[in-house]
Amino acid sequence: MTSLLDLFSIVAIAAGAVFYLAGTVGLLRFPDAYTRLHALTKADNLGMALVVLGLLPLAGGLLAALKLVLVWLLVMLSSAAVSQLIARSARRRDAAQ
Amino acid sequence: MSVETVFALAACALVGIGLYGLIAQPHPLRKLVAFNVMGTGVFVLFGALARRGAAAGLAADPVPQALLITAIVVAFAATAMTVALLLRLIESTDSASLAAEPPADDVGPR
Amino acid sequence: MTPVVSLIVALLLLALAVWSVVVRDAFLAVAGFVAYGLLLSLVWVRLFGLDVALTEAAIGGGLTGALLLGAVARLRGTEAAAWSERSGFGLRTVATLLALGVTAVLVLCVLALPAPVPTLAPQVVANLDATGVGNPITGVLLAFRALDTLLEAIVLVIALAGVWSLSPDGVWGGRPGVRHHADPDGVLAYLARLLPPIGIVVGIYLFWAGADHPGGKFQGATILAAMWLLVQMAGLADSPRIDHRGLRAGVVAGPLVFIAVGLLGLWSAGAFLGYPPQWAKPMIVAVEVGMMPTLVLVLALLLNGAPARSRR
Amino acid sequence: MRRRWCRASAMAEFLLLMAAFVVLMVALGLVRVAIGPGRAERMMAAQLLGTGAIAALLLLSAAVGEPAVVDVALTLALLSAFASVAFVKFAVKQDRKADDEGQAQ
Repeated sequence: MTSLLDLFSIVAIAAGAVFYLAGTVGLLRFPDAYTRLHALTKADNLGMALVVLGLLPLAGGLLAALKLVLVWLLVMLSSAAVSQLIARSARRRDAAQ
Repeated sequence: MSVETVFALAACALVGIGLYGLIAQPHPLRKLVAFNVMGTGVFVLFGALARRGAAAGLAADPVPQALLITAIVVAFAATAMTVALLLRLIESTDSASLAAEPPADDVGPR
Repeated sequence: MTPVVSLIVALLLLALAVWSVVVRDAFLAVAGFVAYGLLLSLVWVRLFGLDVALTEAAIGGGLTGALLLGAVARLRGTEAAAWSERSGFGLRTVATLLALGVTAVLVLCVLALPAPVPTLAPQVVANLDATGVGNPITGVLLAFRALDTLLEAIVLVIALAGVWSLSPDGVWGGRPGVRHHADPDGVLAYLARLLPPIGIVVGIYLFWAGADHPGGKFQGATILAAMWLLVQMAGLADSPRIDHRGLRAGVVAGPLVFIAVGLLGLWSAGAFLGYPPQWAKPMIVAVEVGMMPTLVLVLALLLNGAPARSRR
Repeated sequence: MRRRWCRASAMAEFLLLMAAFVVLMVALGLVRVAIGPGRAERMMAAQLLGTGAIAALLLLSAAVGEPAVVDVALTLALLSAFASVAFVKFAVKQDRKADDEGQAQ
């Protein structure tokens, strides 16, 4: 049972790390601000979500697990809002040109 | 090489980098950033020394760590004070120059 | 394995430091410095300074960044002029040599550190029980080196008075900074309504946890101050008038409570800031609770800056 | 802060490796700050660094078995949101100022 949970953690965290890789590659390689933002939000939301999901079985107890989920929700909330602000500033810039 | 040695050596380099910026950068705000880099270099060095002092079941010596917390807060207060001074300087002289006399080729905004 | 993480973090830290010192554009330099502050909290975790990591994450990553970004935005016009008077090749060479020399001396010192490491950890552990708190850092800050913490609080209040005193005569007692305007139904206002309640809970949690776990009043107060500033930046509230009596009372309350507790110690335990054994914990809690509003107000008001708009 | 048992296992090694990987990845993303071209890209890289640092802290917390590191991540999540808002706010202001100057010339 423990080894199965460990395997789950390893798979989820590795998948999360892959999303961070994808986010960075997208940020560096995609052609314009909007597609780059698309890549970034994948790292922010999915990468973070998978890392947190993988860490849940390793957390000491229910309270520690809840705190992990709270961190993830906070990151989701702020990254969603900040991404909108970034996209707007990019659009304003494009409209000005 | 242990973790604290890695960071202690990095901290030495941070102090050097900050010192260079403090001397070579002309703009006061850039000097302020450089000074903050230098300050954090000192903090990291201090923190690495605190880690070396791990004893009695503690992972690090708590006395320097407590002083570091004080130092970070005071450094913030000093930075805020400097920024306020800087903004006032620009408000009253329209230039951020620290030179005793304005440069001959005046390419300022006004 | 373990040093690999530290090595990567250390190299990144150096790269960001060089970036924020040498890059031409001031905005980019400050952006680099904000990233540098984020990384520093990783450094503190690796050095087992969790309380320091919390402080650095809150102040280095958040407040200092916002302060410098605000300054850059207002100093934009002066950058070109300053760049034109940048130091010549000779001075830069001297600066490089001096920096290399200082670094070399420091490296030699680090490599020649004494082998039996001097440490105060055993004394702290031996005397921690007498204070009634479980977190050794809190014990040092509020019992063993309480005088330092008291002086720090006074320094903060003096710094705030210094910032305020830089206001022009005409606007003395007015509100600092610009009034931020934002779309009241926009994303920023939405975030500024949703985040502060969570932030206030987390801030008070860190403050409360500080007695026995990493955390404490500085970290909690910084989060509360940041939440207040977020509401201001979203245009939902204005910065306060600095001639408000309640505000000024709050600013000086912390040091006054601290001094009062110190005098109480002089009377009951025979030394300024001494705690009688069975009263140590309540007195420490009184100081912490009294300091909290002062720290929140001072940190937020320092970031607000000097008054710029007159009383109306 | 008593000395805790390090999870001296393959799992701890794996978690440390992943933390290093995530930090390295978001640091590479910082190259975007250098090449720009616009402020939007720079803000994105800063945002990515913030979430990367938070993820690395969570991984470190599990690796060294120190639950209090999660509090650092929590603080960073709140304050990096605050810093990002300041970033966006002042960057937009700067863009506007730059536009005004461009029109004046």
